[in-house]
Amino acid sequence: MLELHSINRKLGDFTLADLTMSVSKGEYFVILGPSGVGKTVFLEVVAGLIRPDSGRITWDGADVTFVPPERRGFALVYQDYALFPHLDVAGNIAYGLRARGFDKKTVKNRVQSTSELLGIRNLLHRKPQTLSGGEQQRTALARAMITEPKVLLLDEPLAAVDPREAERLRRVLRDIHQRGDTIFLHVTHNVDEALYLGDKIGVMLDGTLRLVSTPEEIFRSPNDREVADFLGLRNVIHVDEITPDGCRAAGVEISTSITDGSVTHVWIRPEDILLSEKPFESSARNQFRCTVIGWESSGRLLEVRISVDDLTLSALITRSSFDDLKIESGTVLYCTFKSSAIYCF
Amino acid sequence: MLELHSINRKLGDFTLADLTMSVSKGEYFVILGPSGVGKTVFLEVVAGLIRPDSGRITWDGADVTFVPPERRGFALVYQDYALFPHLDVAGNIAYGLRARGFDKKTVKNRVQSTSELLGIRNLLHRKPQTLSGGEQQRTALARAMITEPKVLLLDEPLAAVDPREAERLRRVLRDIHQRGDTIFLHVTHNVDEALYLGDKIGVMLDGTLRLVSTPEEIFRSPNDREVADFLGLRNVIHVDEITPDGCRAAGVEISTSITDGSVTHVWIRPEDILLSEKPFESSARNQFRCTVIGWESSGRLLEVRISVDDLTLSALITRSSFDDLKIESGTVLYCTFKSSAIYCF
Amino acid sequence: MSNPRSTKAGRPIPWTGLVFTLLGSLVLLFIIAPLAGILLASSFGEISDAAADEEVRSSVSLTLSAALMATIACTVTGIPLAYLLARKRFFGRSTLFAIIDLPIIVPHTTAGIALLTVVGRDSLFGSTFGSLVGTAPGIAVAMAFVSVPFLINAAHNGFAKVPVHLESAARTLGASPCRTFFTISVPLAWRDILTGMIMMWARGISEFGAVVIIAYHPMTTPTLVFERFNDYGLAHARSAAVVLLIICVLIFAALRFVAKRRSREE
Amino acid sequence: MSNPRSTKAGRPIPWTGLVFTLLGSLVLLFIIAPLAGILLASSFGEISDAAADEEVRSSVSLTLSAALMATIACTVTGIPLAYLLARKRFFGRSTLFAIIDLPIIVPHTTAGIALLTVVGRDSLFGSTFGSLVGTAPGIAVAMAFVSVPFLINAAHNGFAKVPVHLESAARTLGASPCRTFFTISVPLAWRDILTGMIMMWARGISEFGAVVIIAYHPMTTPTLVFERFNDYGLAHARSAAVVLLIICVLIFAALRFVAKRRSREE
Repeated sequence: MLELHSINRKLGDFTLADLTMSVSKGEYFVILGPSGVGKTVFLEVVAGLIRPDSGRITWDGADVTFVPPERRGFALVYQDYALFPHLDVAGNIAYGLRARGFDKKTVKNRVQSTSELLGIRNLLHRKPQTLSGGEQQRTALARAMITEPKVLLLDEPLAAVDPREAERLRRVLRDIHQRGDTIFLHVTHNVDEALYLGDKIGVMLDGTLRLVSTPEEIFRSPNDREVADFLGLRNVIHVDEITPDGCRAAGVEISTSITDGSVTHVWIRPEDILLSEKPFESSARNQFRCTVIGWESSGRLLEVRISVDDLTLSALITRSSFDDLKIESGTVLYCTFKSSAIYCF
Repeated sequence: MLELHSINRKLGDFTLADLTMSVSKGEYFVILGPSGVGKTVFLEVVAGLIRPDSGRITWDGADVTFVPPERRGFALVYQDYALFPHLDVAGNIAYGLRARGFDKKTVKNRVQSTSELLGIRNLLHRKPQTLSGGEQQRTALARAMITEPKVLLLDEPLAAVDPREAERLRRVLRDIHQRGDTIFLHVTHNVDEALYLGDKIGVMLDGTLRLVSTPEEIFRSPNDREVADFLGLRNVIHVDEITPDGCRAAGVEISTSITDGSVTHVWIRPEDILLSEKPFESSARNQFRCTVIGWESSGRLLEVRISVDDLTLSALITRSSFDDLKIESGTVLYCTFKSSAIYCF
Repeated sequence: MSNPRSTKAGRPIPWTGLVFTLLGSLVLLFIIAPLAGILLASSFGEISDAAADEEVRSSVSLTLSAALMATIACTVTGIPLAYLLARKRFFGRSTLFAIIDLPIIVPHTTAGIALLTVVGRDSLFGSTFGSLVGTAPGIAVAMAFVSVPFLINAAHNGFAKVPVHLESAARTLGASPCRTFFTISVPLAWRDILTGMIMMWARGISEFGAVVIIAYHPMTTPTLVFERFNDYGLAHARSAAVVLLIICVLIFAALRFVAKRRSREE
Repeated sequence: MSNPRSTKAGRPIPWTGLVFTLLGSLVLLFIIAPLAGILLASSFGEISDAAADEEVRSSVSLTLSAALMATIACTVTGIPLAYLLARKRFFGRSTLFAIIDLPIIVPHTTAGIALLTVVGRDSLFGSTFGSLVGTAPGIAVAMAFVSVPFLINAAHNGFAKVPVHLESAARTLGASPCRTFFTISVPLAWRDILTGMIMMWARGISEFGAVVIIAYHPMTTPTLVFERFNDYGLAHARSAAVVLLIICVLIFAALRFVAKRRSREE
């Protein structure tokens, strides 16, 4: 188990402040946060390349804070891959084993099997600068995995490759993670990536860990408004009053199953808001008459902004629904959402 | 009107091959293509910084192929913004006017109004390196727009900023575009960005323009399989046979309104495939019994893979639907899609 | 750290770092010791006497001004060359770099002899405009020849660090190539250009071998030091040597300070 | 291009480029003309006579070997220093850079006098190990002093270009700092290190002022050229000067070629 205890580190403008976290063996832990220098510093602290100003790092209870990186066994894969340009792919992959003094035959066999695993066996004699981004990333992963690290530290591993290649690499990461009990500690600014890969997700803002959660839970309990903003949650509504049946916000009565009096915000996923021309018959739902204010393309879907009295909401609908509903600015529709689709914090 | 006639240019590994296109005044034209060097070369050719090996560039019919960049009036905003680090924000914005010999008072007034327009008036005395990515991008846009260019060339303008800031900047781009009749020629690898901003979208693969279309049309007629792959279309199905009622693919009869015998592929948006526990009553739709093979998180939605006989399809559903349908591997469901939701090429 | 053994506190001893620091200190000591030695060996009285010596004073002013002339002349011609080398790719470019470095590796007395063949009495130049042998301009030419690579190389490095994007952006904003050069390229490469000019000036001041061949008289300070060492021995040469050394170090320190300040402001 | 006027074909004339090329050619001509002049002025017979001259031969071999010794000794101590300067940030770092550049700006005869104070008859070193005045090691010391900055600066540039990420990655893969230095840093900086060694060797060979103060005899070629010029005039000095010039240029060209090849292979 990897544990960080109250790690502090100041580096230029950036500060890691009182960072405490623990990761179990075999866990895929994703640190999610906005782009910036901080996340690389965090990984370099864990790897032992940067000393924390204070705090301790332990592995299975043993203090490793001052163990130099080469004896810590935490391999770091940089965003720019950091492949050695003077060595070919095979030389890059073999580097860690050679440094550990393995004999030539063992090195050769393990380079073969690891490159096989990552689908780069046909590239072994190429120089890194001749590879595509995805191939470089696979090489960097092979080079790190061959040393059988206790922890694999990944710095935005999918940020610099094509969207399609990123999708393939996500699967590769998941597959190699499932093959052993190496901890994967992956930092990214990409929410989708975090949801897809993480067993646990930690949200890091301003050098502090603001929330640790699972992909299933993270959208239900974003903890505070800043985290919610970072996660790109729409329809976050400030609650004016808690009522027996739910709550009141901007003059609209919403029926929810909230029982906690300390709730200050509720939110609804735009894709959970249904729009229709006529009222739905179902009585169990929140149902309101609404007016279309505008819409925008949001990837393959459309985001329609509607107003219910003083409340503005966003609903996500398909292009066919958009056509069916004959939406224009000012169109009057009915919107509805289940009580169970309302989350609060 | 900006026209490119059979432009060819080889630069290292990259080739612009026989590129012909025309953009009308006031049009927002987005060139969509995978990441790589090519798109910057393309913009530099248009700007006059790189000479084409052959071909002509005309503006309103006049040949400008050999007009040097400073007299062409096509401003280029690089992906890395290319702000002048030795000048403050005001100095950067004023650069183009000073180069044209405007008097001090005019320069000052126009810097004020342009910085106001882009929301950076409070940053005028800051040095570029102290700004955030978004602020740098706004400065770069102000610096280009103040010269009232005939064409604004944008090289992946949103790629290097935070997702949230990118969203804000998209609106800024749309707003400043709508204020005048400057042509915006914007290159990106981001499909969403292209759909949101473009009046027209050109798909560029391997240095050639493969498709020019509108955002509404682009998914209906992706032209060829490579373009479809690049656009990330799912559920692209090879047609075995055209039947009187539609077509047959992988043993499944699909009812469509296809009349064209040359169709080779059909495709259905994953979000247009509906899943339900019981058969729908509607008879006008394609409806099949299907088995769940697996699912994956796809942003805030879930992508469920289902099989209909030998055909594998992806359907995009919300998390609440997922819970309602009690989906597990092997669950038997009904899937349906409208004939009008089927596109072909 | 190459063979880390843990201390009590659990912090390994950085062996590699220690060995590197030790070896590095040796070479620093090798540079500092002679300079410290000559300063310590000279009393204040000796130095102030030498500074008051008319022969020393006129040699110093000749040395400084000849080197300055050489630097200014080469700035006008060398900076454009450095810019072209940083921006254009053409056949023979790497040969040009080699040619620019030639004066560094040409033995100094050989350089002097070579210059005599072009500016001496019997040369085309000498017979047309008059020989430069034994004149201040001749000394400046000798200094320029041996020191111009420092200026060109530094300026080239400076220009190479300026992203081409910035110049391209300036062009699309309406600036001519000339305007772009003076408002973007030069300001951004300024620190390196200034450093190159300082180095060139200092290198010109330091030259002896090429200068002494072109002109034993009028006498530059390095030549004066050599003459006094030959005629009167170490003690007499030392005081003049120290005077020039102090001037060189002061100029060098002051201008480096300016170069640093400027770059910090930017 | 600064004031573009269109030609018939519609292509503007690149004025700025033309002016720059013209100015740049002037400075190139200034470097090439004297060297071409001295070569053209010497007949093949003169050169081969000089090459056969026993005095010239022994001076050349002394010059080359002393400069080589100086280069090797400084490589061992200078490379670690260059690496530390490229990687560590510490108080006084910029002062160290200034100290390393000092030998370039110290006037050569002054450098010779300064070295006499530490390796001469009356110095601590001289009275313990014996004076180096008038010996080959003394010549090597003088050469090392004036030329070591070239090696350190070039190696520093080389190391500075190696991304720290690569070294960090190697460390996390299990390589000690020492192993990382020899398997990552040095191979990637190798071209610059080799260039620095060549420059240092060549600069050592070229030195006259500092060497002549430490040792008039045994005689290096630059000293021999100076003596012949003084005693017999230009014609006699020229043939010896050309022999050394040719050797220097050949070594320089050959080693630059090797450095270039290596970097292309990588």
